[in-house]
Amino acid sequence: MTDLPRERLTELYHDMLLIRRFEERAAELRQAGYIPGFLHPYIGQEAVAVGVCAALGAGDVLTSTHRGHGHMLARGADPRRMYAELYARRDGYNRAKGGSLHMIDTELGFLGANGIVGGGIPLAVGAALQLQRTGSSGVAVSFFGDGASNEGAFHESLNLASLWKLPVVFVCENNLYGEFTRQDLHQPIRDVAIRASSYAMPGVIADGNDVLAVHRLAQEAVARARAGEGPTLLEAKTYRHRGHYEGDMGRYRPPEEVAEWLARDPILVLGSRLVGDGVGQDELDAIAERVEQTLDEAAAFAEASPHPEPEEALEDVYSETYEGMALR
Amino acid sequence: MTDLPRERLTELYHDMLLIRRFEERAAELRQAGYIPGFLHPYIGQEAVAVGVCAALGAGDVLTSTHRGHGHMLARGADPRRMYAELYARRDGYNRAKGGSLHMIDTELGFLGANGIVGGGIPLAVGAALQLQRTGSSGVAVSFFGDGASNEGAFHESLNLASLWKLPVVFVCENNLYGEFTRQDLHQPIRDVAIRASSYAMPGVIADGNDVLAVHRLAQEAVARARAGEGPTLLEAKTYRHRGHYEGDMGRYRPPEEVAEWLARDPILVLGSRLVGDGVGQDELDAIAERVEQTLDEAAAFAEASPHPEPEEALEDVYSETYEGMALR
Amino acid sequence: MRTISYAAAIREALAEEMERDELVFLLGEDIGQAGGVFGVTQGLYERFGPTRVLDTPISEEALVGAGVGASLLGGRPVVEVMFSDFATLAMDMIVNQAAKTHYMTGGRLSAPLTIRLVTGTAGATSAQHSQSLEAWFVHTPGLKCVAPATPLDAKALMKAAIRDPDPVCFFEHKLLYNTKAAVPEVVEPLPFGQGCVVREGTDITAVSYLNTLHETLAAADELEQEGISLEVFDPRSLVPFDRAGLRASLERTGRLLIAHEAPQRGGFGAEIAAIAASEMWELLRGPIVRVCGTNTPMPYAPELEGFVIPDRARIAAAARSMITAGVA
Amino acid sequence: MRTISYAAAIREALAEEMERDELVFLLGEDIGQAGGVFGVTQGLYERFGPTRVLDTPISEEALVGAGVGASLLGGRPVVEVMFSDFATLAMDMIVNQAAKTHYMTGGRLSAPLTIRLVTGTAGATSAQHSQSLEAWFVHTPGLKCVAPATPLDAKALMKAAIRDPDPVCFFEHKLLYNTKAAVPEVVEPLPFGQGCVVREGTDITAVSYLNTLHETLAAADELEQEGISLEVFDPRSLVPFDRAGLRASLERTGRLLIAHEAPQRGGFGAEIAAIAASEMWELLRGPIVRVCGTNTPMPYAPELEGFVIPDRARIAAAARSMITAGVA
Ligand SMILES: Cc1ncc(C[n+]2csc(CCOP(=O)(O)OP(=O)(O)O)c2C)c(N)n1
Ligand SMILES: Cc1ncc(C[n+]2csc(CCOP(=O)(O)OP(=O)(O)O)c2C)c(N)n1
Ligand SMILES: [Mg+2]
Ligand SMILES: [Mg+2]
Repeated sequence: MTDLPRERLTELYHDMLLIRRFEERAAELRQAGYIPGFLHPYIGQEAVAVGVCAALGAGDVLTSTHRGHGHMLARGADPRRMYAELYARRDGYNRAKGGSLHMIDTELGFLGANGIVGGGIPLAVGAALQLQRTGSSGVAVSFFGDGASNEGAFHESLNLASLWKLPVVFVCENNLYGEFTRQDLHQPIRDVAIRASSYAMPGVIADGNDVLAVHRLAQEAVARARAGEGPTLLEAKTYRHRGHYEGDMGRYRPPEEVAEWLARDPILVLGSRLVGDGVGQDELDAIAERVEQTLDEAAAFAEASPHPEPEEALEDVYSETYEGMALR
Repeated sequence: MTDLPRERLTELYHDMLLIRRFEERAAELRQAGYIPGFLHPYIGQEAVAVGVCAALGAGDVLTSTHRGHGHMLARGADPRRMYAELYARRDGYNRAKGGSLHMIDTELGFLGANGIVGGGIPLAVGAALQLQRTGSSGVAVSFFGDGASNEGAFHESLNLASLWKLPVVFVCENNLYGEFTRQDLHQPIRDVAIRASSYAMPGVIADGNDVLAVHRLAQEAVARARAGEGPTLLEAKTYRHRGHYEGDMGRYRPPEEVAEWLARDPILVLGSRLVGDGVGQDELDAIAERVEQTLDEAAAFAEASPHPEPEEALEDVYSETYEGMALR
Repeated sequence: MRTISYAAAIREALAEEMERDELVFLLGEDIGQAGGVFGVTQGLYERFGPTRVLDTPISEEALVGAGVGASLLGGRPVVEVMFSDFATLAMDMIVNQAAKTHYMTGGRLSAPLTIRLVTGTAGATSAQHSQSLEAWFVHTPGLKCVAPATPLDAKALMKAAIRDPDPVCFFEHKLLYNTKAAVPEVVEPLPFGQGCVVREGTDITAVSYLNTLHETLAAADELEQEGISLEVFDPRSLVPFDRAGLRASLERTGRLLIAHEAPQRGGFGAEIAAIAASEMWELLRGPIVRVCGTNTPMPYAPELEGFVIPDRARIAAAARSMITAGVA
Repeated sequence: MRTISYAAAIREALAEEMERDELVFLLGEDIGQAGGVFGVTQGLYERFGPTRVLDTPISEEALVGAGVGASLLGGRPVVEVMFSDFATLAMDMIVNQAAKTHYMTGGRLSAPLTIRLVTGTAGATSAQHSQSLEAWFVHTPGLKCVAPATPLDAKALMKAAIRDPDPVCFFEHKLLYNTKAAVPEVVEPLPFGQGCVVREGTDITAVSYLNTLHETLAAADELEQEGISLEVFDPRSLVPFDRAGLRASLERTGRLLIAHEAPQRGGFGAEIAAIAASEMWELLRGPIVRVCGTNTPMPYAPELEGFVIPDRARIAAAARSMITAGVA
């Protein structure tokens, strides 16, 4: 039912928990005044980012969204430099110029969160085009939401990617809401995956709260892209546990709906499966312990990082030279 | 097999022939230096405009494209004021400010040709919204091409129209080319109609060279829209006989392909059907005669119309008042 | 007299115009049940219902296009594109369609919609949620542009915008939403093109608008201590622009300072400077000084953002330099 | 020395850069087999093949986005958006993504693509195919903007644009494509920010670019007969702008006239005027005069179009008025 060895499974558990706690602590840190900007927590959707990224290798690239911390962590980004960026400090991934909405990790091929809904989709298509043109075996993955699937960028990008058989995997995280608007009030369909047929592209649906289910379909889609067979639209049905952004109370969502999804918390789902597979609670506790340590260090690192000097605002408008992203 | 009486059929024949000859003569008039701007001839696609417009009534509105003369004539526009506009004279529909790409007839609810591929689609959706909000029984029709179906505007508009069950009929004239690019080089699908499923909307396909086939499906789509059941995507398979614009030799199209479609000329198709139904050749000749007279007068009218004064360039930037288009 | 916030003033204007004219309706993302991301439309959905306050999908081109299309038929939509940065996705509908409709049609159609553009930074809102793009729309013939700095002006100008027969871009600054000021119970529409001297002075005319106007006023207080007298002029509407008002002020001062948040290069301040240097040359006693946003995107870190945005200190410093220069 | 056309010069630059660097490739609608709507890319598809010259669907946002995405990975795409009016459909990719990438990422990523924007009227091209939109891009920090007026500058600047590590907007005027001039066999890239005095003079500095530069030169000939000596300055690149070159010329003349085809309000001429009136004030001996497009959309009728666009007569008349005023 899964081709992943036990150690990998506990790694996935670790990664999901890291995202969960990174976001929970970020919310607290924002409350405490350490983070000046807005936050769109990924809490509840961890299985999607982790399941997809587990199917990727070095040389693959990703584009993300306003809700990008989970994607970035799942790709293996450094929580220290992420908190440093959220804190608006020099050692942040974007040297305090980007913040949550624009974070990148060039070595990991993480082309960035994006402040524009749907904005990352054409960029992923372009990255895939460059990978194809240079004969790389790399694949581009683009994460976006159900709401983004109503943007023109989605349509134009999927048409182009399928036409040119580009190595892209389009991952639609359908969490049933675009901002405060329920899906049935923003589109007349339930399964975004059916839109794949408009582009003669396979469209598949995964239980977005089951990391293994996501991983399985992601592997197929990535393999297909690598083989030069073109893109896939992968829809993951999931849910965000918190508001659209920190501060949003999410009153527009029925309590029963929230409760139902909380009961299917992706971390609980994997956790109980692991326990079922004979992983001891002590081992899970050790993972949780490790996660807290990582985040303690990350927060300390961010706190210790210097603030930028005001004049730095004038730097980085134009480039000296550019050879392209140096993938690790 | 058709619910149209004989007289209606000969009227449709007349309308198609009027479009054909209007365009052929416009090309000559441009050659002769009477028309300063570009022309995108509708020749070959007459059955689509005429079949669709025959299903419309007063109070319905339309948006068109860069290839809009046929739609406008099919809706009943005055060839005299159309030629006058192409001639850039005062009595033109747009008082010489628009030209071929922007022609309108407010009384006929013809909201305009459009210089932007796909640009008319959101406008039709908005017009339909206004018709719905004001409780009118009117329907909006939006004509566009296969190439336009790759624009973001197409996607966003169809999603919105279906979501709100707006009274719109989306008519995609699939003439196999977007400018000089064959369909298989601009989209990975053959039937644009299948894209309707992405919006939970019916998608139907008509032989775009058979005016009666187009008319039948248009009637169903219009009836559905009027009944408040929402939009339909109607794809008409057709072909333009000439280049993309006057002057384009169309070398990118295989001669056999062109020959095949010329053999299925929509006017010949209807003509032979009429003859089969017992209409005499003399009657068809009389129609042809009438068409030439109409166009003789139209060209004479345009020729006689005054040129605008240069200073008029400063008028019409802003409005005095506006109550909305006065439908006839 | 009662004091209300800028957001409440806009809300009142929307409500009163909706009461007055049933053709007025609102379109936008999350403006309905959620009351808008900035709370501007709070309560209007409950009060006027779903047929007057429409939540749209995340489809900027289609939602603005729907507004334009509805306006052609006489509707009076007020469209919110939320962060004005997202207007980049609707530029065809705003610039090629709405702005040009009246002109292209020789004055036969108009597009009387109001487009609400939420402008400027709100503190760490970063590069894609902070732009001040008014200069683009000022440069687009056919559009009118207003930029109120106070609750009273916001209410009076919103009423005028909705009743205006042409497309109006209504710029609202995020940092102004919660600012409060006295607003009478009854407010009449304020005709466009009427600037106002917010503070009288004799040494320098300082032209400013939106949030920067308040920084300019604060600078004026500071400077007064030093014996430098700033006359502060708020054009309120950028198109049409109150040339007579500017001239009258320059007749008093002979010196011109211009301050706005948008990047200096090609900002609206350049147009004001050009008008003065060409049409009011004889009144100028020294160089024109612009105090504007740096020619950079908006950075995330508060220290950097503070450097980019012109504040009272920078404005005061610039004013001082003008006087010393003048003396020397 | 051989003479070639502006279109041929751009074609040569593209070809030579593609020879030099295989990372350079072309993207656009109908630029391949068809050689481009304006014939600029004629023969490049045959010479470099489909992997270097890519015909795209009619999807402006996705095709520009694909260029941006490819450039992030080190590709050097040259994207044609055909008529620059269609850039309205790609503004998010140009403005929110490409222009801000380097800055938002703290200098870690760049988007070295070249965007070809076909600008201006070509005679009766009407409102949606004639715009001169350079002012929008000049106002967008992170972009560089070049606007060559001669074949030699076009070739030299295109080479520099392609090798530039940042996004470059390359404005080409339709009426220049067929203009011919001497161009040496070997042309080196021309660094940005170097304007040039195209004609020396003593009375007035006339700044102009693209097609209007040639109208200005014609006006200078006329005026010479009357004893008025125009110095004609072509900035060639708008961003960066050659302040030193402008200053040097104003030191000779003391009077500034600015002419361009774009509408006057908020055009690039306003920025030039603002620079002079603030930074070069002491050199100015009289009011700055702008001779620009009227603040109207582009009309269809030739008589109206001629009134809208600044020609040699209008430029000469303005220059005369400056001298008389100066004398008075
Ligand atoms: C082009 C654009 N329009 C609107 C917004 C405001 N906005 C930010 S997130 C969001 C909702 C996106 O919904 P979805 O794509 O489903 O992603 P989710 O937030 O559910 O993860 C909206 C409307 C934006 N950032 N960009
Ligand atoms: C937004 C935009 N992009 C490109 C063009 C240039 N153009 C004019 S017509 C056309 C082809 C349109 O193809 P299709 O939609 O199939 O209509 P057809 O010409 O076949 O009738 C193109 C690319 C345009 N006018 N607008
Ligand atoms: Mg969502
Ligand atoms: Mg076509």
